[in-house]
Amino acid sequence: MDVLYFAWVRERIGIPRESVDSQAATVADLVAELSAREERYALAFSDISALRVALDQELSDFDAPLAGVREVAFFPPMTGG
Amino acid sequence: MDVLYFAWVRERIGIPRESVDSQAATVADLVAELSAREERYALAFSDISALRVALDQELSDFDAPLAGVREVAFFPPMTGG
Amino acid sequence: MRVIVQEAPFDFGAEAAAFASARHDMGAIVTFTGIVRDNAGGLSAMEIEHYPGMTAKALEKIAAEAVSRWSLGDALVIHRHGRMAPGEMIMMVATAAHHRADAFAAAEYLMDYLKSRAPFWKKEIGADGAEWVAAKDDDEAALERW
Amino acid sequence: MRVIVQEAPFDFGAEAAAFASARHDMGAIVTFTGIVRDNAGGLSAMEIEHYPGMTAKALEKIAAEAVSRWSLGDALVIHRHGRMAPGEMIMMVATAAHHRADAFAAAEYLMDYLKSRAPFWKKEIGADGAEWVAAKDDDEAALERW
Repeated sequence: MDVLYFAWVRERIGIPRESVDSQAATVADLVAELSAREERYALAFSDISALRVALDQELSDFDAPLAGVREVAFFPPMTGG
Repeated sequence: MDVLYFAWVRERIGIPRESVDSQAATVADLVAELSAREERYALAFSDISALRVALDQELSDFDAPLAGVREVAFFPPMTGG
Repeated sequence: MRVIVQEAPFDFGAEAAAFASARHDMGAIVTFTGIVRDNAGGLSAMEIEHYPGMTAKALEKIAAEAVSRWSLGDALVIHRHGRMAPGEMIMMVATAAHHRADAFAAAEYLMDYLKSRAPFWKKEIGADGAEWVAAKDDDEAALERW
Repeated sequence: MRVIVQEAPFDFGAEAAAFASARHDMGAIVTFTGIVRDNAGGLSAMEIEHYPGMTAKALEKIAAEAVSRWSLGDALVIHRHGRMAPGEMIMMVATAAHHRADAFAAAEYLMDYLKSRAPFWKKEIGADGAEWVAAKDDDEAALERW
């Protein structure tokens, strides 16, 4: 699946998007997998309450299942308007 | 003093303004004086709850004293905006 | 703060743009515009009478109160009188503030007071004659929230 | 209903005027405009990142919800991304309704949701470096009133 990062999440991880091969059942499982990879991921995901997630471009939450999902995006709370 | 009429009050009384020589102590007294004059005044002032009054161009009420007042205006509730 | 009472049409786009561009320290601009409605096509014109000696004074008082209650950076009120066709703009208000909540609240306050405390009277001219617009109980009630 | 996401500046006056003139059966038009604030002169630019695949979709969903909740005659959302100087307009919304209460409520609803549910992230570029704007608890709390 494609994993996208925005704003300071993108800056901490260092890339805007990547293709991830994962069997994670939920968003939280995917976060755990990524955090285990490298320090920069662990740092970006250290406080999940400061993050938001979208699945296939719809806001979702960290308990949500990933079955069938093609695009996961992580970002801080939005500041539009 | 000058007495001004607006909107349907003006239409019922038939003139937009007139000079009135009155010793009325309050607005209500002035209304009673005018109503006693002619049917068209009595008709215009028949339901005072449907009217508003301004004294020297400030909204006021029917109990207000007229001492020193130079301009009295009667009109229906405003419909601006 | 600017209050304008006039018979002539005004250019809403130009006024709104000039208002929004006047201050760089205010992040939130709200405008309201009132338009003569052409409901069911029965209205041929709207005529607005006003009280020339009192109108500008009343509007200035309302605008000054809004500016002080919400620490607005700026406020604008334009209100027309005379005869207007359906689709013409009757009036506009604009407010500028640091935060959107203030700009919105002040614009709503201005509108509520303009409706019921500024000396304008609307008359609708239709094919079947003319009728003064009655003040709405809702509009009087709206003042109670401030 | 129209939703526009673009990098280029937009002409607020022209958009507001065109929106207000488009429908003759709607008497009440409200606009909101957000401007890059130049507070204390310390800001040299604002940079807005967005999520291209999601942005227009999210805005359309928010606007459609506003239109249906308040029976709006029309709604417009324009939101920019990219780099903007102080004084430049970031975004605008406009609502058209029969009655002012609906036009105001819908515009405030649009703004509350744009603030916290549309995928934009603001970064302030100053003389001393750049900083992501933090979401405000107030903005999240504002959603609870709808």
